[in-house]
Amino acid sequence: MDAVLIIQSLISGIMMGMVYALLGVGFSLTWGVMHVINISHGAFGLLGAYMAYSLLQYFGVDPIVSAAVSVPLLFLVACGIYQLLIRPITRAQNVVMASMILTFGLAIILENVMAIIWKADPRVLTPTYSSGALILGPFYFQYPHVVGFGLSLAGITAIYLFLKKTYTGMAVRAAWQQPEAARLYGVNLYWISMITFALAVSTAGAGGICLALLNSFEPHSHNLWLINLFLVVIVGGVGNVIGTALAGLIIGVITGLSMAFLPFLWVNLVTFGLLMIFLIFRPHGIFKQEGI
Amino acid sequence: MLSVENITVCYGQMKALREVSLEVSTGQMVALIGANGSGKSTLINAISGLVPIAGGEITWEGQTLKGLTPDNICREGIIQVPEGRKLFPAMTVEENLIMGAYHPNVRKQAQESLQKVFSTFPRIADRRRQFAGSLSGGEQQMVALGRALMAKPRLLMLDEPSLGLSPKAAAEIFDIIRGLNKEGMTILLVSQEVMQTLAITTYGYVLENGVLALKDSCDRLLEDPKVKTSYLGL
Amino acid sequence: PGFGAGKTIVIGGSLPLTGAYAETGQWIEKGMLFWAAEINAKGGLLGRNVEFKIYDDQSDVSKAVTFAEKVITVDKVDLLFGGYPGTAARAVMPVAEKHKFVYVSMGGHMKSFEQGYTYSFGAPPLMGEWWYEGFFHWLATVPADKRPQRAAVYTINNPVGLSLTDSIERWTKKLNIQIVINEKYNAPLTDATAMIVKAKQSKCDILFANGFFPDGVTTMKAAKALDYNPKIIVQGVGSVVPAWVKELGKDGDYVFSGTSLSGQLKYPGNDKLNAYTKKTYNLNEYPLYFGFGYAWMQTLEQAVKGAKNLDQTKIRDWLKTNEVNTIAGPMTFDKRGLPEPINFGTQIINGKVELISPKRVQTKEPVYPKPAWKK
Amino acid sequence: MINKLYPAAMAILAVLLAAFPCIGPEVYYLSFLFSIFMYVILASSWNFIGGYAGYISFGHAAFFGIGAFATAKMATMLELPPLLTMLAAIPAGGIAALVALIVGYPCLKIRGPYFSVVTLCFAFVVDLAVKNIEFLGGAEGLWIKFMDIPEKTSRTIMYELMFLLMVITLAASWFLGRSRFGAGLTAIRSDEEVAETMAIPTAKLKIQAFVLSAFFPGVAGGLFAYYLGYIHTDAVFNINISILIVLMAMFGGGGTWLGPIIGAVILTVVNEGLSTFAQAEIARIIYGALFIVVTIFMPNGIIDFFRKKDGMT
Amino acid sequence: MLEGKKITKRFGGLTALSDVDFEVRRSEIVGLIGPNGSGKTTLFNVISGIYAPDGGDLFFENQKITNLLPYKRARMGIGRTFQIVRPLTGLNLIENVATGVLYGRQKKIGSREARERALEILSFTGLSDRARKLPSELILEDRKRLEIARALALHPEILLLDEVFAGLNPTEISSAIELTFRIREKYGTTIFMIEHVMKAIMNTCSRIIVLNFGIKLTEGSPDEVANNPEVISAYLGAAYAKC
Ligand SMILES: Nc1ncnc2c1ncn2[C@@H]1O[C@H](COP(=O)(O)OP(=O)(O)OP(=O)(O)O)[C@@H](O)[C@H]1O
Ligand SMILES: Nc1ncnc2c1ncn2[C@@H]1O[C@H](COP(=O)(O)OP(=O)(O)OP(=O)(O)O)[C@@H](O)[C@H]1O
Ligand SMILES: [Mg+2]
Ligand SMILES: [Mg+2]
Repeated sequence: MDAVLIIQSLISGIMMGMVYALLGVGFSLTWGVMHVINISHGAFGLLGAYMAYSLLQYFGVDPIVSAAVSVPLLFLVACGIYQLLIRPITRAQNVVMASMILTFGLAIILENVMAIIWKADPRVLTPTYSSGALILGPFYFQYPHVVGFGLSLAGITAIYLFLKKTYTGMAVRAAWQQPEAARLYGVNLYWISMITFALAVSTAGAGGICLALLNSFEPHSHNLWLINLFLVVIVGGVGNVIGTALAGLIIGVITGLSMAFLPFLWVNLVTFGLLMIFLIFRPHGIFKQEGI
Repeated sequence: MLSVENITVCYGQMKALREVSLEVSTGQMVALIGANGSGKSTLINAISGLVPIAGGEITWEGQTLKGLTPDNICREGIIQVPEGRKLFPAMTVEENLIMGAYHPNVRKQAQESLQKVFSTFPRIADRRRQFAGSLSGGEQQMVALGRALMAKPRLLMLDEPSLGLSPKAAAEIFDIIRGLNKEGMTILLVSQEVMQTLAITTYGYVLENGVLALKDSCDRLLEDPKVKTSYLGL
Repeated sequence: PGFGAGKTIVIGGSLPLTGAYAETGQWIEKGMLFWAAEINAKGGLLGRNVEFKIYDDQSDVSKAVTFAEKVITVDKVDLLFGGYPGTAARAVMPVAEKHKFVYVSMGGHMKSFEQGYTYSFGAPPLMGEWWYEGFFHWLATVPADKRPQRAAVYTINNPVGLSLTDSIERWTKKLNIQIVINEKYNAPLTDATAMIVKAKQSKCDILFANGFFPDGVTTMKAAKALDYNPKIIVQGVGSVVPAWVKELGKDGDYVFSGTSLSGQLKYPGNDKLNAYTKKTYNLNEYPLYFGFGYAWMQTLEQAVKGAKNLDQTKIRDWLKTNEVNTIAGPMTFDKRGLPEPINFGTQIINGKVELISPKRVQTKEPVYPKPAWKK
Repeated sequence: MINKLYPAAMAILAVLLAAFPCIGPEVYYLSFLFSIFMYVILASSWNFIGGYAGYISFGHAAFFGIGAFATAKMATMLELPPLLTMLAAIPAGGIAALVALIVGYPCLKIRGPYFSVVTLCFAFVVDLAVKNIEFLGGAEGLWIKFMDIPEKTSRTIMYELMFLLMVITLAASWFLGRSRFGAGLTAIRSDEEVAETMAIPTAKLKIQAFVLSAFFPGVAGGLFAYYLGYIHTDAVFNINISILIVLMAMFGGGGTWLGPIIGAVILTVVNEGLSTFAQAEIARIIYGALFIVVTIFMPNGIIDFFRKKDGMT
Repeated sequence: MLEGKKITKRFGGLTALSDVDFEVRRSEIVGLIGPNGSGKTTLFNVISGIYAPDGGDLFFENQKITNLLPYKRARMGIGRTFQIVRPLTGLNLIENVATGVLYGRQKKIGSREARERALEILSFTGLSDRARKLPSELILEDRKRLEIARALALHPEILLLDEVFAGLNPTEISSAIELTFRIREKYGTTIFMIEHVMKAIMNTCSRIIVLNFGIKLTEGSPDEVANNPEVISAYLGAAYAKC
């Protein structure tokens, strides 16, 4: 095995892992804060990707630039969806289960609405730099990877700082740990939940754009995305932003290394097997402690 | 400044409070006592807006609190230290305190208040970076009190602040409460430590099965035969 | 119902209209519907109008089976149409056999035609085993010293992928090309970096990416980004769908593959189909699966006309003994229900799928070796 | 009164269903009911571990698939006569149960969502492993020879067998709900640590429930392999099946006897009906909306909703 | 009957218990007190098997139980309540207790009989009129009674009570004390209890063990303990010493 192959596949593994982490943080937040497991999270990501696709196709706007439009737009859509669909079920005995069933339905709807609007054909997000690379010595840093990695890092950092440093962010965490006390100190749970949900959905959109730079997508691709982001979230620990980022890195390293060392046929199998073993030995994710 | 007039609170079919009235005036420290399940927490939660009231009215400085949500009531300066402390376990002590000053009205003075709380409770100042969930019961109660102080309460409602504390820690907490009242804080104190409570308060209300059974000055309550048998176990 | 109740000929079955194979399923549906409109305009089949009963099997094999039974036993359709993907066809073929219904489809690859079914036909089929025939025939014409020497073969681990490798192994031996890397992978392939690095380091000058559209895109992107320039890149079934050219643009150029249908073939009907898809979908050439849907129906049409009634056994027997003429050319079927191998080599040149082999159908001279990526 | 009528009504329904093939329905109806029975079995057996014990397994399709592949392999390898092959579904269920025993031991130590994800990974591992193992047909899949009897007869046999399996599963589910075992599982769902201090051998009960909940799907998978004639990993290890099982059980009401039955029947019928009457994407959208509407109006499952209305507990 | 030798339990860097020796004899009522966070609940968790100790050994009826699973210990007769009540949510009171009876130490019985036994226990603990309610509909005091009822369903030899008196007023405490004595009378159960309410401890226990920072500070009769200066400074506080 030579070093170039190992490092090269580590680079792309890690960069991909970070993109899944960006997709995952929002999922992790709604789950941790509101006990809402949002099965449609991946579908929202895909919606972001399709929006970027159309903006690029018809207006020639670069996906990163258009994110400035599509992400806020998703934020608004999510506020509406929260109001209409999520809020009514927060009173269920088992919010986790109810939310899963509801958002499963939502995912089906989104998938087929996208299929109607954008058709079932596969799409590829191809801005000018889409298959270029930054070459450093023997190593290639593919631009889509670099952009995805950078955007993910920025997104995750922003979410982390938001939760850690801003009052609203602290309120989000407080509301999740002790909702009643949070209300007593002036937190409007309803607002906080809406913001959390909308924030989560908009990060999904950003993540979706990053992912669309790497792979082609179709209306049903969100299922696959969901599984990957689910793994990242669990390995990182539910509700743990730093954990999610680290999990992205870890999963990236695992995939990268197995790509370099194993026959490709065994890569997915080994990855899932290792994750299973990881979870058996460290059932609460990377960090024992709860945190963000 | 707070007056509760004939309020009724229902949980489903069950009436947890029936036409209960209560007054707290500025600078006063009022006691609310009663058996388990008599509705003390319910009354405090009704004032805080956590549970809806089915009848009657709560007025604060002449204005009704009807229809206000907990966050709005908090803005008025009515602050509760909830039963069982309810800290944010996975946030540090400092963050817990800062959350106390969440409301925009008091946010600007957060740093100032923080210093003041730390000087009142030097024990938690040492632990400001520790997760609140890992503190001992007594320390947690201090953080809970500190968090309430951060919100600059004009009326402080304490729900069983000594619950589960060792006698020593409980005594410390009572000392602190008395000190706050001496500095001019208006306080509504709920506690099962009837003797100690009535000893530091001036006026007391007794709830029984959701109904106001007695109200009187504390000295007289202490002499009341009913209080003696039902609450002091004498 | 058309004029005179019970007069309409109903053709039933299921297609994956939603879910993982929705794209393909929908193109097949469009092809079939185009055929129906056409034949009805011409006065119908056996003088009767045709009508479809199409269920959406949601890309679920077991639903495809249930729906096949439904159209046969409940809807009592007159004819059955073929499904997609191969795994669904594999599962529906026994149903058709048991109910004695002629089943014309792409089939479930060679193995399913070796199960001894008598009612199933591939007309034309999509046979992985044949897919690269055209390409290799052309490659054989390249002088030996100019041919690539070292091959990297990456194959998706599914029935289509596996059947593609057969011909690669056979032909590379014949052409003296050494297979340096021969690996399979399980879908989904989310990153092809390691594959491309390995191929590049092993100095492979021909790359076989035996996958579907998503894997194809991923490998192409990685090949370009990592500046891997083999003489030839061969792609599986992913590169001949319209999305390839549309989505990849220039980056998808010079890729070799195969096809069993093409709008550029001179067989009758192709121009008409091209004109229709140009008008309706703004595509220069009708899509592969649109063509499949149409061609299967053409086959059925001729068989019914030949048998002169809707008796399934008669239709089958007619097919076994007669030649049909489709947009993929004339075909006669062997015992398995397969025609002679049909395949045309393709290369994408300037955003267009060109036929390169055999010579008689060639639309353009292939570009060889593949020009290096422009940075 | 109602309690007396209930078993009687169930018995009558069972007899009617068992006798259904006698009226000579079209094969499709047999197949359709066959698939309903199958999903009832899957959802009800999932309910043992997921509903009663609260361990939400997202990998139950793995057991279904193991049963299917084991049956198909036995059938082709031993060249069993077709009718005997169907019996091979029983040892195949045993194999599924054995696998459950082996993976259950480490996995059931993990609680909550983490368990769900471990089982999800497990399902992927099994799927990919089978794809990579030539012996099991690998990515090609396996064919089973079909019976040399009229189609209707063979479908009727399969119908009756699946029906029988469903009756057995439901009987097991019924007794489980009323037994000491069930009470123990319910305690585990509520609070495992407390259950331990109540002398409930939680580890043992969980394993037993998990093994049981794998056995019936395994057998059902065996029958299904026969029904399909050709099995491929994509058809039986599909993650969507795993998710659907969970949704069916929870949609109706997890941890109850009737809930999974209602969920499985409604979802299967609605899905099939929609495919028949609506345009493909619209059908899916309506199907999705069904989940949303039901959850908003009956957030705790259908059973719970009607139970509240009746005022029973 | 229950004996611990050099019990040690660490959580990460924190030593919650270090080398604690204790013994509870049959039919005793023993108290366990100590400042908040001194390791009392942790000790109960070690005894009932929820935590494995990092050092030391436990004996029950002269049998070593250090490595037994919690349910085995429960079967041997160690019942407990939880400081923060943990009823089986979603089950009504009868079902809560009946589950305990079904898996309890008496010979196997049917579910109908188990419900009858559960009702008996509920009426013994004064909950019979709420038997069909859900735990979430109960006030704290009743939930604590439910904890006791559920522990009694096991028919334990020894009952570990973790702060069942917290939050009760002096009069209610008197009735709870009475219940404690009745339990011992009726079920012949030995009792080991954690309590901060001095009145309860002083009036029921024959012996008190005091923990401080995970170390056993002292042990003795209520009077001895109450007058121990170390206990006063660490736990009772100056105020208590005065009265
Ligand atoms: N969320 C609720 N739902 C239903 N009933 C409730 C709820 N909260 C309290 N109750 C009922 O309301 C009554 C009053 O309860 P409350 O908690 O106000 O009493 P309390 O005096 O504070 O008692 P404690 O001393 O236990 O704190 C009790 O009978 C209780 O069962
Ligand atoms: N699971 C745990 N993980 C980490 N630390 C723990 C855990 N459980 C207890 N501790 C710590 O161990 C110490 C002893 O806790 P314990 O609950 O035994 O105290 P206690 O004596 O019961 O106090 P209280 O009177 O407040 O109930 C405390 O510092 C506590 O924070
Ligand atoms: Mg209270
Ligand atoms: Mg404790």
